[in-house]
Amino acid sequence: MSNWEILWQARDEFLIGFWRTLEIFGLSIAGAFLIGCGLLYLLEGSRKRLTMPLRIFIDAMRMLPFLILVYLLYYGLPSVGIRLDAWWTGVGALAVYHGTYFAEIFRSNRLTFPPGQIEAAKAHGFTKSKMFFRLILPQVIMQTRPLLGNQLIYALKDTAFLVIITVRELTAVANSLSSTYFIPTEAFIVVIGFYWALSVAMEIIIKQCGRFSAKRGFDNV
Amino acid sequence: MSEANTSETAAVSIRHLSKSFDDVEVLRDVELEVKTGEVVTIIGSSGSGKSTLLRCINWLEKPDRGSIHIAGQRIGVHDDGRAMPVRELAKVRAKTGMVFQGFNLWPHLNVLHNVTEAPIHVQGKSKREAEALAKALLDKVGMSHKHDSYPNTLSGGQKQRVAIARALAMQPTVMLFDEPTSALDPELVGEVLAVIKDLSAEGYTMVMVTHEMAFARAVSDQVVFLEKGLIIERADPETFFTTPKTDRVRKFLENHDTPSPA
Amino acid sequence: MSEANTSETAAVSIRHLSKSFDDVEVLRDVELEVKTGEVVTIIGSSGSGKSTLLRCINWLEKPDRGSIHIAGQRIGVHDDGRAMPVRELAKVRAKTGMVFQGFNLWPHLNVLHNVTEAPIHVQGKSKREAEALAKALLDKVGMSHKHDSYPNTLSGGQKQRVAIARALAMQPTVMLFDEPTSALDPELVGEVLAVIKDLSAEGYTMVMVTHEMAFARAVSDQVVFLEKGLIIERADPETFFTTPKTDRVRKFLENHDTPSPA
Amino acid sequence: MNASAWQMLLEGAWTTVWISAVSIAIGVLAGLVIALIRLARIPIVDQLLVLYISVARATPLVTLALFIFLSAPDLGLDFNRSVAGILALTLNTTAFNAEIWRSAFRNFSREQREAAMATGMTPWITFRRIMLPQMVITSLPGLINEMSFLIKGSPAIAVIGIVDLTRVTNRISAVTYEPLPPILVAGALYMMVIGCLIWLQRIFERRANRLAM
Amino acid sequence: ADLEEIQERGYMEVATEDNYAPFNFIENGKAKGFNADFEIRQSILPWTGLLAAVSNDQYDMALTGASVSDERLRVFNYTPPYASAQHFYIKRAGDERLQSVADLSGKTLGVQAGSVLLSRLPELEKMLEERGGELGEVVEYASYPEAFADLANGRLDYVIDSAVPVNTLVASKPDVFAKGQAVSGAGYVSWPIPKDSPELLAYMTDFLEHMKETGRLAELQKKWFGESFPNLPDEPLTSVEQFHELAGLDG
Ligand SMILES: Nc1ncnc2c1ncn2[C@@H]1O[C@H](COP(=O)(O)OP(=O)(O)OP(=O)(O)O)[C@@H](O)[C@H]1O
Ligand SMILES: Nc1ncnc2c1ncn2[C@@H]1O[C@H](COP(=O)(O)OP(=O)(O)OP(=O)(O)O)[C@@H](O)[C@H]1O
Ligand SMILES: [Mg+2]
Ligand SMILES: [Mg+2]
Repeated sequence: MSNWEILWQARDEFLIGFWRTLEIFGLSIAGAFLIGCGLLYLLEGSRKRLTMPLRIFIDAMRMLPFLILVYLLYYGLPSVGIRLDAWWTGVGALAVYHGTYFAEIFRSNRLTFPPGQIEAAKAHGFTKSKMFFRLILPQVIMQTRPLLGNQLIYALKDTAFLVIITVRELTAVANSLSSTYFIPTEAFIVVIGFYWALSVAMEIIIKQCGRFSAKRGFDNV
Repeated sequence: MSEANTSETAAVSIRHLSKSFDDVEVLRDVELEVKTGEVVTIIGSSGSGKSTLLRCINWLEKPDRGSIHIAGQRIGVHDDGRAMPVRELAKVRAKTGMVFQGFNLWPHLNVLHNVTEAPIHVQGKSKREAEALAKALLDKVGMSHKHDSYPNTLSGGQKQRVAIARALAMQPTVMLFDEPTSALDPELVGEVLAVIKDLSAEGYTMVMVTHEMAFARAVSDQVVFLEKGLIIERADPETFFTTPKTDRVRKFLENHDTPSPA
Repeated sequence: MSEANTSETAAVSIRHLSKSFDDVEVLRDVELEVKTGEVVTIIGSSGSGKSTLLRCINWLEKPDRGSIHIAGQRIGVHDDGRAMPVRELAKVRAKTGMVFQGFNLWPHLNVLHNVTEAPIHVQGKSKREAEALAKALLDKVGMSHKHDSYPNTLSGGQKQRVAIARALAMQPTVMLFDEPTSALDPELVGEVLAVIKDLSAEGYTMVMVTHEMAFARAVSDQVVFLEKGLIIERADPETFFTTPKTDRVRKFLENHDTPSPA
Repeated sequence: MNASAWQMLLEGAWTTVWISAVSIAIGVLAGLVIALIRLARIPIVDQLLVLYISVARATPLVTLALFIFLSAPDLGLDFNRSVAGILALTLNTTAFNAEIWRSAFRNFSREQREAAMATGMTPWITFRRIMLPQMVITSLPGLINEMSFLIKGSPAIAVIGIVDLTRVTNRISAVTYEPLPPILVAGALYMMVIGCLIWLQRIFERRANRLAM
Repeated sequence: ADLEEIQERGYMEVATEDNYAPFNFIENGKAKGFNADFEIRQSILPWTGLLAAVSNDQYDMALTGASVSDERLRVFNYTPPYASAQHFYIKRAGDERLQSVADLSGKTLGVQAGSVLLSRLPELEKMLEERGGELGEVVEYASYPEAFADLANGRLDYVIDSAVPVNTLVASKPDVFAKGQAVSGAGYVSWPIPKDSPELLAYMTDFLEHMKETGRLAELQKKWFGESFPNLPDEPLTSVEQFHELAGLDG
């Protein structure tokens, strides 16, 4: 039996792993996006009393390796009596972790937002939330598109760390196959293929969105 | 309360307005009354406080003292000194339409949506109603053919005309213009001034800061000269431009009529 | 070779210059000769090709046909049609100094270093020598007190004066100005025009695009009117402004002397 | 945890730091070189680089590290494991850095470049004296972000036997059967290292204000 | 590489682990454990890449507590076993629900991903079915410390590991963990050597033979595993059939 044949026989496992990776990734980036927007809204023109702790939280998340965050949530919380389910721990940790990154990306873009547009909105009688959701957020998102694309790739790769908390996603499947049959090269070529396909798909989507913002002069690509 | 009475009849009524930035007094005890249908031009040298005065009118800048009424309603604070809640402030603000030097169109919305955005989301108009109004206004400023273009594809003059339509769409009591043509190429100035002139002919109430003396003379009912935050001269345009009372204004007009090297 | 002969005496000599962008001819067979010490003003409406012509002179834009000589030396291509190598091109370019509408100072360098950067790294001057020259030039444009400020802390007029000093620091044969005052507030225009006027009085050779008619009239030796890439009129300023030959120029001057609503 | 556990943790932290530092230094420079080469748009070379960047960005580090370490002998190369680890980290981070530098190039003000050319600067002098100093400042947030991801992703190279900070925590917990305390300490050490980077970024952010004209 | 090449080189390169007590682990910064008492040039690798690296000829052999399995015999020969790898379950100390193998029915089980223990789970499944039960949920861990942590905090009901590590764990934490009964037939731990090095296998077999004769092996086993395994086979393991026969598999 050649190495490739072994892998072919394990194709169902791979597909299930891939599907689970997709599921985790999709759910968690959707969550991360909402968290990022929420944090930006909270940072928007709030008092220092609120923004300081938020900024500290965001920076702390940026400093902490994802692996360790997951580890602490999954193996650490039980020691204070909280026992989370592996799958939801993974999705939740990814969402919060990358949510803070989204927030930081949005925030640094928000800093360069032309004040004139805000004034124009105020002069037209916009309230804070209307202004945020109708005018600020759409532009911030359009302008940070390339950075968000990068972040998505980081998030995709972080899903692989969930092996450590027993989530059977794509990398876990490959690990287990390769350590049962020690065929790492072949198993990992397949995995790289899957991840690559996913990130190429993302790049294409992001590029397509680029047309949308290029029309509005946000992109000189 | 005499104050409330006079402001009821005026579109804008400014009383004892003062404002400082970091201990520098930028506006000092300014009084100004704009009647409905009147066009008031504010002129003065750079840094004299023109923009600040205009921005106080719709509370983009918070004055230190004094009161401002728009169509009889006080903006920013209640008479008893309580600050206005943001929602209420936004409502009073919507009675003014402001046109900025830098246009400040919202780049992610096309021309039509720039104009309909506030009527729909601030005034709660239906989409259909707002679009009908927007199309009429874009027609008025000669921009209806561009209604689905995005701001980045427009020339400066076109942008400014859209900005005017956008401000008009809120059907404001008074229009505020802050140097609406000074960011434009000389050849684009004309088209914007033409639109503003039309508006004045239609009886819109307007307060305008401008450097275009000839234009100010042609459209104003009242000209106000600011110097270091003080109104040092106010008159009808004929008097103001031909027989200014103070030396300062005379010197200013000399410098401005024919721009020449220092 | 008569061509080479004439260009030897002239600071800039342009022959049969044509240039298209995407099939649109922006310059058509332009001929222009600028003598040493002469000030030539190029005017024309927006899009007529003024900037393009100026940018061809120092090869920021590559013309399609024609030749340009600067102080007798051909720029961009050799007479036998070979393209010039970048180093050689840079050397010829250094004979021109260009001042842009948007100043284009380098924001990471302070005022002094903006001026000394090219003399040190292009001409290989010593630091001391370059700084002495830079200080003298900053003095000339009235900016020596700001030599260690960074560009972001300067006003528009100050930036433009530094940009002029920067161009002068290469001791160019000819200075090129592309609307040097049109990005400035009306009150800052004067200070820049004053500097340019001084330079013309000192005998610098200059080619300038401007919208300031009064100024063009005061400093030029020759005025050139461009329309759709063609030079349709050229004359001394007196003749040009008082008795223009074509209707087009007459109409243009009417629009520009007293800006008024359309 | 006893004293030797602490010592092991510190040694692990040192390994993480020096291997990351070397990879970061090489990766930042190599990224710049690749960005420059891509500007030239040399036919085939450009497509190859695009392919490299796309694959390298998508490949998880664990996979890449194992791959390099295991297939090196097949290719007749004799790597020591640190070299293999650094190579894996570098291949990965270079791809990201190349994109960061390239966007800095593309966003660089055309006007400023023209102003440089107009004073007679050659393209090389323009790049070195005018563009690079500003690009360093404008790309720094992106570069630092990538650096922090590299450090955070570096535990992956433990799979080829490099004893980095995370691996040390495994070693300790394999004996004590108590994974939590060393993980907490390791987390704190990581935060200190990456905190330094973020602090550096804040300092540069202030200088960046100057470029905002 | 085969023996000839190794002799030429003058040393043997072996791969070993750092977190699989008591076979190999790191204590006070020094490699310790049964295997470390031989004087050989060793490199420490995590389990994930270890056998793969040996099978790729990165190393001459794996000097680690590798259990024998069908899949591994595809690529490796094994030296004569030096320890038993019969599988036992571990439960929380004081967990009264689990008294015998039959009680494991339907309970959540933790085991290392890709390990031999996983591949021999069918034996447990059969035992349970014979007793009218069924195998519960199986959770795979990247490594054992995490599995033990989850056993301690109650996410798992039991963990399966082979005899030697189970003894060590229970000895070091008697108040947390307790050893259960065997859940598989016989199993062996020994050193894997790539199939393309038969002479090295012979050499190592001789070496172990020598150790056994001198009693040194029993000494080391006692020291590190707490018991010497006198009933282990004496020949190297080279084929699946041989292994099955020795371990009494295929019933
Ligand atoms: N937000 C601010 N903080 C501090 N000082 C300010 C602020 N806004 C304006 N100023 C100062 O207040 C003075 C008046 O400014 P203002 O913008 O009203 O002048 P202006 O008459 O509109 O001038 P210009 O013709 O140049 O637009 C200036 O000295 C300015 O520096
Ligand atoms: N890089 C380019 N690509 C395509 N078209 C261009 C480019 N640069 C200029 N043009 C076109 O060439 C024409 C002449 O442009 P140019 O900038 O020379 O005009 P100008 O006389 O300087 O106008 P203005 O007074 O507005 O600066 C315009 O129609 C312009 O759109
Ligand atoms: Mg102003
Ligand atoms: Mg131009």
